[in-house]
Amino acid sequence: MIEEPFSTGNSIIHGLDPRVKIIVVALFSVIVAISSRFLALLPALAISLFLVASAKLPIKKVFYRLLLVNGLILFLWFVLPFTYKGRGLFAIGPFIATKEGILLAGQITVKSNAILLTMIALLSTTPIFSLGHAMGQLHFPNKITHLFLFTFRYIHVIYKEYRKLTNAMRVRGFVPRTNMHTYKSYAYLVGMLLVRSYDRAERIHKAMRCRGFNKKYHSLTQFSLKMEDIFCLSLMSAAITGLAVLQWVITT
Amino acid sequence: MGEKMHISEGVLSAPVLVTGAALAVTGISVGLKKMDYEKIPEAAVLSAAFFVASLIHVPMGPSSVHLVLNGINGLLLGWLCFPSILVALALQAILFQFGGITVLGVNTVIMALPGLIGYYVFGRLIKGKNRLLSLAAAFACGFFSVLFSGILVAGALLFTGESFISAAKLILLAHLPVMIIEGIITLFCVAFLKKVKPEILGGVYEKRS
Amino acid sequence: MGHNNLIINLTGLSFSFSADNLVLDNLSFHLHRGDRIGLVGPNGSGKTTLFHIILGLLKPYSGTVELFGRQAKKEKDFREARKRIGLLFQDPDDQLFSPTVLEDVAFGPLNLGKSPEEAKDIALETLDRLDLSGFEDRITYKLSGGEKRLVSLATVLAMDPEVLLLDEPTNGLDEETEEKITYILRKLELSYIFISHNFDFLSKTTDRIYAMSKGKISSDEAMAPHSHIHIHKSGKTPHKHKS
Amino acid sequence: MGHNNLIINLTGLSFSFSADNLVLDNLSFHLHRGDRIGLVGPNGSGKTTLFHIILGLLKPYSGTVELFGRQAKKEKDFREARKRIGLLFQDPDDQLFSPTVLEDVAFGPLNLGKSPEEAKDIALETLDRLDLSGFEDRITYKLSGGEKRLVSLATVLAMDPEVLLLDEPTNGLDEETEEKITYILRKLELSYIFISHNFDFLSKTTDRIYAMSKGKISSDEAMAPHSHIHIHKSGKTPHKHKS
Ligand SMILES: Nc1ncnc2c1ncn2[C@@H]1O[C@H](COP(=O)(O)OP(=O)(O)OP(=O)(O)O)[C@@H](O)[C@H]1O
Ligand SMILES: Nc1ncnc2c1ncn2[C@@H]1O[C@H](COP(=O)(O)OP(=O)(O)OP(=O)(O)O)[C@@H](O)[C@H]1O
Ligand SMILES: [Mg+2]
Ligand SMILES: [Mg+2]
Repeated sequence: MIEEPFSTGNSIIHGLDPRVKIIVVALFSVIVAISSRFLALLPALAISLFLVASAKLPIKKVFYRLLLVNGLILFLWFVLPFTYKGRGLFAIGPFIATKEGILLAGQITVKSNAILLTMIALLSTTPIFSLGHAMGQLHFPNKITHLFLFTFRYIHVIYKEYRKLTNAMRVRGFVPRTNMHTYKSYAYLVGMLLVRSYDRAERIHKAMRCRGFNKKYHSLTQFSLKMEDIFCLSLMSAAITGLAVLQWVITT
Repeated sequence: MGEKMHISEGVLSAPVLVTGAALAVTGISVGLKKMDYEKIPEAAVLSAAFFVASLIHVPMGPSSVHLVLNGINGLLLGWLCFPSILVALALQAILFQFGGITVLGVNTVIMALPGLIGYYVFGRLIKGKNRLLSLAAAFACGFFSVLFSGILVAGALLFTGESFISAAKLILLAHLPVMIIEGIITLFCVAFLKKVKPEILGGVYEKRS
Repeated sequence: MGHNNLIINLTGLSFSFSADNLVLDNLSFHLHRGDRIGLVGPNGSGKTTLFHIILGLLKPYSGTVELFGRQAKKEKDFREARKRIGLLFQDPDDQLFSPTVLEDVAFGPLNLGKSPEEAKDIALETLDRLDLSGFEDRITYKLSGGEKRLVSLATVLAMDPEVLLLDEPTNGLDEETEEKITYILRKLELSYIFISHNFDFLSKTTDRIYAMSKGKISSDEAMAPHSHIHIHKSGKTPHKHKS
Repeated sequence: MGHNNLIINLTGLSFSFSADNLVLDNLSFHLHRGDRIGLVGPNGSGKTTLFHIILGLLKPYSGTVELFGRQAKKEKDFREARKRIGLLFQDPDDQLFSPTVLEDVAFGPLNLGKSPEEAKDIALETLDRLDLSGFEDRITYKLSGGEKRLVSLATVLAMDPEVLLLDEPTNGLDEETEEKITYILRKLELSYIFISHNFDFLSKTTDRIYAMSKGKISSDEAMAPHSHIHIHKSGKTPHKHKS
């Protein structure tokens, strides 16, 4: 099932205004993504770890998440050190690993995981629907916000239909293999899912019209900034400015 | 939208990220313009269907690959595939941490642009009466959408730094079998849709002016 | 019953989804103010289709729909009528599209031009009426089947309609919830048509039951609700009957 | 009945979807070769859940499932059993996913390793047996409810199973089709369990009826099939009963 395992909790971070979280994640991600010095990246990683700790998230689950999404990074570790031109450090068979290559791979790893951890700590601790509402309040385009909210709402319904159809395939002895029959069956499954979704979409549109919908979305949600929110926003802005200083101002 | 189809945070350089974001914003703006307020729920349900379908992984020899389906997405949604894919990727980033915020633009372009091109190049043939031609076009649409996505991934890496040249080559290579599988899946899926609900093909929710 | 009391007046409706199969076949039907009608019929007999045609969600290929004494033809005519006729969809997942219960129930009042505060008050009040206080912040997709039904009903009632069209309102409800809904609906002073396969429910909430078949509702098929006595020739334990 | 004849042996099964509600509560049950069993019980009593657990689609949190004399625990164990036990889902829309009837019916035989030609022959034969010849090129998605039921049954029978688990097979069928299915099922020389709310159907097709309630099937709740006589206090025209 599509779950939000980190979204419930009672840490300070869980209670923050989702608008603040979105702003902080965006600023932090951008600054870290364009930084290159370890002098800035390592403190960034420390900040992200601190945020995860403050959110009191289960370390094991977070670590497992990281493992899952570090596929490309792992791949780069196998390639970059041996293809980057530079001073050779050691050799595995005919492949020579360069210091520069290893440093580049290391830099990417730290960057990537600092951003990932911050996203887990701040975004994954907010229910998706609250994020959607916050997007609305932050003046994201109205259409995007509603597309986002509706999509998440119906992922659950369609996932259920998907499970039913795969069960039907399983009880009729279907075992996926590398052959045409398998690909064809999956293609039919996707096709059926799309057709059903299309029909459901028509019914939803009708339901909205019955409730007086006339091309305009009204909103009920209002957020208000609390002391903690303002404190956190200031603290994180300062920290992010600090990272920028470490990257671009300090000369060594 | 499996492992190979998106780029993680922290890999690409600033110019590449900015270019990607700019292209994505352009595509999304056109997409949003073509999307009536009334059609939002409908586009959303199809986006949700693509999100769910992309969780399917099909066996390929000893390993397995996720379905990409950006070809079919383009065929069904036309320009709306930009906002649709953006939302799906954003949800993946928040729910599973696949991809992230700064690469959202680049990743959206990687997935959506080939879909859109497929829609324009193959859409008419696929909707046409000639069954053989239509199925061949469907295969080509699935195949080339993934190929083009692979080229965009490789390109994004190359423009980030020459040091990525081998990585880019390898990634493009890894896309080859996926292209064939996507071609086959797109072919059968189009065959299914043409039989069952042909009106769904061809940018269903685009505003006609 | 004077002409002013004729709320829904359908004459000679025909409709089909595909060329080979007529779903409605020259169907006529009336609903007067105060009528409380049950509609039964086998699966696929066109009951849901009929509701959708009444509200202009599907267009009949022949026949006329007259609502509140006016012929309704265009989307605009129906828009007005939809404010006064509340439709409960057969599948509550079609009906609940907002993230939270409160937003969903307030959606209708907001569209009717209420301010956010008013809409919120109306929504809370309606939830309270259905014994759903405390549900306002629940996520709609996480509700159980029965809860979804009840909230769907709340979204309809929040618009304060004069007429209710409910499509299988007791589907998937447990006995207790079914009784609650039955009780609430009995108390309503509205005109309504309920589609249901549940005779027990219909006998408690409606005055007359029409059967639909072969694309028609013929008035001589009207039945008065009645209860059943079953005699079992054998069978050791008590068991339930659906109808 | 020797041990070899024990096809399904469930012991001590417990299962729940959510913490607060036990669907199966230490349930035990056996099916021997040749048994023809009906299973009744109120809505939500866990009948469908039980079928899904037997075929490994849901995992019980305690208890064991033994199929054909072997304990089934992992997906792999169930895979073997699924070739010999045919399950008809409660909702035929869950069962049919291929574009045409022929492809859907041939899907099972193909999975059993038949060649495309063999699979096609089997499919056509099975359709013929159910009086569905001529349906092979129909679009599954566009079939009527009753037709979907029949085709679903064909997809199950095409796999030539030894055991049948049918979940409300007569739901949504008209009288004539119901009689046809009843006739076909009576002729089958298979072991089976039928879930149904339709006593009439069960009395014709099964030897024993078990009732499910509170998460258990107790054997002393077994009933011999029997027919019903209804007396109506009122009601102008003849009408149908579901059970
Ligand atoms: N979107 C659609 N496209 C094609 N056919 C449809 C569509 N919706 C319904 N039908 C067909 O129209 C007929 C009438 O359907 P309808 O849903 O009105 O029946 P119903 O009386 O409400 O049945 P139920 O008791 O199962 O809800 C059925 O044969 C159905 O298969
Ligand atoms: N996917 C699910 N998630 C949560 N609860 C579920 C799910 N499926 C079923 N249930 C619940 O489990 C219980 C047993 O359901 P089940 O479908 O097995 O009943 P049943 O006896 O088959 O009823 P019916 O006669 O209505 O088919 C019900 O309370 C139902 O609401
Ligand atoms: Mg209906
Ligand atoms: Mg059931």
